[in-house]
Amino acid sequence: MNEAIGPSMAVVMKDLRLAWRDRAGWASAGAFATIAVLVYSFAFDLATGDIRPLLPGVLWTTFLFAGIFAGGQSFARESEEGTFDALLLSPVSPTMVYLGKAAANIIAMLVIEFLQLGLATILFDTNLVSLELLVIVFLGTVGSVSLTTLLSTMSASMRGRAMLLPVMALPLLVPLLIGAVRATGASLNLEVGAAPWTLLLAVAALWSAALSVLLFPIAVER
Amino acid sequence: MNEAIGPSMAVVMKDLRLAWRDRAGWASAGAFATIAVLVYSFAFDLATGDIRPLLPGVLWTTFLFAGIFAGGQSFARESEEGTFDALLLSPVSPTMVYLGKAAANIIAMLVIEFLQLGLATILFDTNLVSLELLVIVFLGTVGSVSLTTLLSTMSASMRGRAMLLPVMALPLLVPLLIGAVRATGASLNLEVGAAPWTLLLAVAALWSAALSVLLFPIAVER
Amino acid sequence: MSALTSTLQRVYGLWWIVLPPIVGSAVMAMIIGALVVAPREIIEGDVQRLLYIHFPSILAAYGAFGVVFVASLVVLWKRDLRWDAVARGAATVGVLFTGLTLATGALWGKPIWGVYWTWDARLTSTLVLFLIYAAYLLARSMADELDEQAARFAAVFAVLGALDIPLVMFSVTWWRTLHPQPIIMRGLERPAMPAEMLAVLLIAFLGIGALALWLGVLRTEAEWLAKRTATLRAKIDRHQGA
Amino acid sequence: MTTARIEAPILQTLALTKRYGGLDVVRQVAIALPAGSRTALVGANGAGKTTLLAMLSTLVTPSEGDATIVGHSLKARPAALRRAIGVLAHAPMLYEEMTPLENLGFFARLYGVAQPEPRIEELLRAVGVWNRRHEATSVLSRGYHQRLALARALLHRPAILLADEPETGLDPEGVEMLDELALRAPGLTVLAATHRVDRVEAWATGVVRLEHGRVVEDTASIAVARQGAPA
Amino acid sequence: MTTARIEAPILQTLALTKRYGGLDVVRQVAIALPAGSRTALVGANGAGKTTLLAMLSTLVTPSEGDATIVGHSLKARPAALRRAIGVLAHAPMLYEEMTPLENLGFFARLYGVAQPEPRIEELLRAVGVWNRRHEATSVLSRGYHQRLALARALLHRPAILLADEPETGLDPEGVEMLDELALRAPGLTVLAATHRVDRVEAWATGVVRLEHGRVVEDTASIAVARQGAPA
Ligand code: HEM
Ligand SMILES: Nc1ncnc2c1ncn2[C@@H]1O[C@H](COP(=O)(O)OP(=O)(O)OP(=O)(O)O)[C@@H](O)[C@H]1O
Ligand SMILES: Nc1ncnc2c1ncn2[C@@H]1O[C@H](COP(=O)(O)OP(=O)(O)OP(=O)(O)O)[C@@H](O)[C@H]1O
Ligand SMILES: [Mg+2]
Ligand SMILES: [Mg+2]
Repeated sequence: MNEAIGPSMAVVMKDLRLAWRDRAGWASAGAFATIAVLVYSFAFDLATGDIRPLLPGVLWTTFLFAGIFAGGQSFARESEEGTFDALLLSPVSPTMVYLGKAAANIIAMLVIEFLQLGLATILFDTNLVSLELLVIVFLGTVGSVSLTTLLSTMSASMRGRAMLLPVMALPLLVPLLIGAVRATGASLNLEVGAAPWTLLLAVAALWSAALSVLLFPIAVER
Repeated sequence: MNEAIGPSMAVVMKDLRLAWRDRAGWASAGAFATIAVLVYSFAFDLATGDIRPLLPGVLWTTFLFAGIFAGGQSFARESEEGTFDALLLSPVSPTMVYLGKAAANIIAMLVIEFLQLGLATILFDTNLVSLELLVIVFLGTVGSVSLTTLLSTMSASMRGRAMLLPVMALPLLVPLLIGAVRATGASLNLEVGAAPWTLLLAVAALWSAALSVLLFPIAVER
Repeated sequence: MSALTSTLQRVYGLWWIVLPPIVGSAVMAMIIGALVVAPREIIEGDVQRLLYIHFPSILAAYGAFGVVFVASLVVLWKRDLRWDAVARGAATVGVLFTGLTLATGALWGKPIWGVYWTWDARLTSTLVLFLIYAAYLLARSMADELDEQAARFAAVFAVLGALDIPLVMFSVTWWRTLHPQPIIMRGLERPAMPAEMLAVLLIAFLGIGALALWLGVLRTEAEWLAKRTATLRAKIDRHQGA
Repeated sequence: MTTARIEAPILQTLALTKRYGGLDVVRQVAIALPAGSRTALVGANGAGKTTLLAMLSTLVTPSEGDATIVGHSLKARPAALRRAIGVLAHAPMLYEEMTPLENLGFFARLYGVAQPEPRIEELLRAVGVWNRRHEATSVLSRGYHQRLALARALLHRPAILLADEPETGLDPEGVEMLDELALRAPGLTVLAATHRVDRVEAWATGVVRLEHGRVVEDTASIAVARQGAPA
Repeated sequence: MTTARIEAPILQTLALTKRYGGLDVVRQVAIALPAGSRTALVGANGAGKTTLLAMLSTLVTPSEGDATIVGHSLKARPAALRRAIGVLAHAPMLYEEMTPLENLGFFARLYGVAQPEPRIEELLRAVGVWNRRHEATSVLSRGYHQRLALARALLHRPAILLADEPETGLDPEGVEMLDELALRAPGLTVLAATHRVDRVEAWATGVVRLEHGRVVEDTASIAVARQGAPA
């Protein structure tokens, strides 16, 4: 067990270290997310008196785009420098490599998201830090980031077409997004009955996370 | 003059060809537009009955993200394959290379944006195809894409020093986006008085376009 | 082995003889049935005739996407590019018929709901289904026919996207929607509509089903031939020396 | 091939084939290399050397056939097989943003190398990168990249080294290091694709020549029991 | 250096220096190569060969000093200077998604080559890539990448070829092509960094040896009027 976890941790640590060192990608993901929230609050402030009903949509679309933007680069680097092959050559199973990568991305995304939640709490004057909401954010992030991590492997080796990743990732993530938006709305008391939506979110997140783990080894084969 | 324009056109044509190698590429622009509009409208429709006040924010954040996806990677690929050096080695001046690249990105973005406007017209039952709006979209696109194109060079070619640049330059986009969102709102009669916002947009667009053109040769020097 | 293969090939060749007349007559019967035989719906009027395309189309699409799912699993399991051709063929058909459902639904919605489109769970999930498989076709068509890795990527994508099929099928029962609840399937024992309507609908199922099958076979065959042409072209190029 | 000595080969391929778009770029390759042997893989550009090595290093899945390395079949691709091989490929496969020390440290963790520090120091000194271990890998010259890649390939003390044009970018001193550490290291089995035919005699115990993906010359393989039947 | 023949050099550097982080990796290099000469640039890994070539090809800005190529100063970096040089670097600098034909077509437009088609065909045939001109460059083998890169460097008929380890990845036949088309092509001035010292004699008319960024041996340069004073 330890043998299997160790190398995966090595990947996590390496990716977090690289992400921290080369903050460009993540910082700009965070910056764009912030800008998006800012743009929304500027855009909506005048148009609608009460801006709070829009919060779930604002938050999740931003999370989604930021996640695709940042996660999409995670394998691009590896394939550019040929180090992806080095990972596959090692005795670590591809699944462990994937788990390490996905974990690093999820951690980085969660950091960005909590910053966003803090920012939104101030800008929209709504308390966004409840346990329920944290669970929802966690579920949504795990589901969407595990999927974009898998897809980024594929689009990295499919040479080009920057647009391909979002085109592939977005429709797959729509069910998850819907669940997340509605569940968030319910948890902010903007809607009644969180349960079915949280269920949809959980099912969609589980589906994409589980399938991504299963399919990754097949996807990287040549 | 012809001598200066020819190679720049070669870059434009090459990039357009690479980005949209076959009909699939154009389709992916359409797909992206559709999906983005769908994601936003689904996320927001739940909360508010009247979605039209949100349109400017929805449109511009999508444009922004699409611009990052499309433009942000345009130099990454070049530097990955070492072809960026080949461009700099050629008798074409860096400014021409930049103009070719930026023009290709702007054209691609405009196609996506007009598709989105058309789609949004149907889905939101609001006429979005007015001359005023087209001017606003054009200005905003030129400003933001010229900047993201420049940024993508810097983050692609200056590995180590890359971290601060996007974060420093991104705030440049905020005034532009605010101007664009408000001007769009005004042109849709959601707000009164387009002039000051259009002016802000024009100034911001001009500022970032002009600075990008001027700074590019310096940015690519080693 | 070769005996089996040749038998299969002979059976396969029969599609060309058997399918076209079946498809032709079934589609003719469907059109005549929908336009002439079926009674005019009392409340909705003539637009209701769109049902005979609207509903059978989505069923054909479900079937096609089911084939995509299975064929993709086989691609992942067996690494056999022929199943990639099957998956692509079926996906094309599925996208086409989902598109038909969307288009007829939108046309139907204008007089009934007053708008072409609304963000209702069924409509949205149907649109997402359309987009997923359109993206599948897009991603697959960007790579070479013979690129095995691209085929595998596409298959992974198709398997991931299969979650949306049950979401579309059950969205009406799971969430309150503007879209009509399923009555036809449930009501086959206790018919909720005139017998003529039901009969025409059954013919439409047959016609659209046969059409979908026929188109799917054609597309698969075309993919297959494209793969073989690509192989031959590569061989010719390579054997000139280089 | 017809000699009497029947040893167990440490690396054996059986009808190994890779097909791209219906075209065999590696065709029915059957070789059997004894432990400790050093084989030069030669052949014109596009002959299939890199593809063959990529299959043996589990990076590319064979279209047909199989290979056994230290007793493990490629098809199973277990961690044990990958642990037994070191790969020096065209690309140095290093993280450019990390320092040489961090790179080797990371790969040592990945391979579960026991007591990594002394091993890393030993290798970095041997390839002459020790003095620059704290700089970003991206600023190193091409030859230093190759040296570092060599260190990475040898880090986990593999039984077999698969190398693709290992001399690339190395100066004469670097080539000497390469010979000493890898190509002529005692006990290490080597299969190296190379265009430096002038150097082959200096290190190789046998040659395998590919032409259009097929083996046309093989002075490296030993006779082995094939397909269950005695040789 | 002290010979009497005073020709105008086609490539001349004056105290050319590149400093990275306070460290001179190329230091006060002064060479003067006559037109039509073929110079081998040798030196250990990290000696500064690539950096020197990068400065001469205008890709890296010198920290100090200047160079003149076909009469144009580096500092000015005009299009004319760049048109006069062909560069064969470490990386093949090709668009992997495009075919060989599309790649050369693009660069021909960039350089404004008159009548590109026959020139491209001629080069693709000469480097042996003609039969594979319609495949994506990404599927070509390493040697074919190098051949294509050579064709790209020669496309616009440069007066000077700057090459960095041009033999890399080429099989013996490819090396022969390289000699014929570039290293020994009549009329072409060549400055090529190389570690293949065994081959230098076969093609070079002179050698420049770098050590820690400094020129320590120079049998290639001609005497020229320096800093305004007669030699
Ligand atoms: C673009 C808009 C529409 C879409 C995307 C759409 C989609 C669908 C789908 C996916 C089904 C299959 C249901 C199942 O799986 O059982 C269906 C069935 C059906 N649709 Fe629509 N629809 C649209 C508009 C409409 C409209 C406007 C009407 C009429 C008011 C309508 C009436 C029906 C009926 C009667 C059925 C059969 C339901 C049953 O009994 O099972 N649809 N539609
Ligand atoms: N992904 C691929 N798709 C199609 N053909 C490929 C692919 N990869 C390699 N090939 C082809 O396989 C053949 C063998 O390639 P390989 O790289 O193994 O040659 P090589 O012997 O290493 O040549 P070199 O000496 O030039 O490195 C080449 O013709 C190459 O074009
Ligand atoms: N961007 C940079 N920052 C700092 N140092 C650098 C940079 N680029 C190169 N160097 C250093 O400059 C020195 C010379 O590098 P260069 O690549 O020119 O060597 P080289 O002679 O080409 O070596 P090789 O034979 O290995 O290719 C090396 O020590 C290298 O580490
Ligand atoms: Mg090779
Ligand atoms: Mg060098």
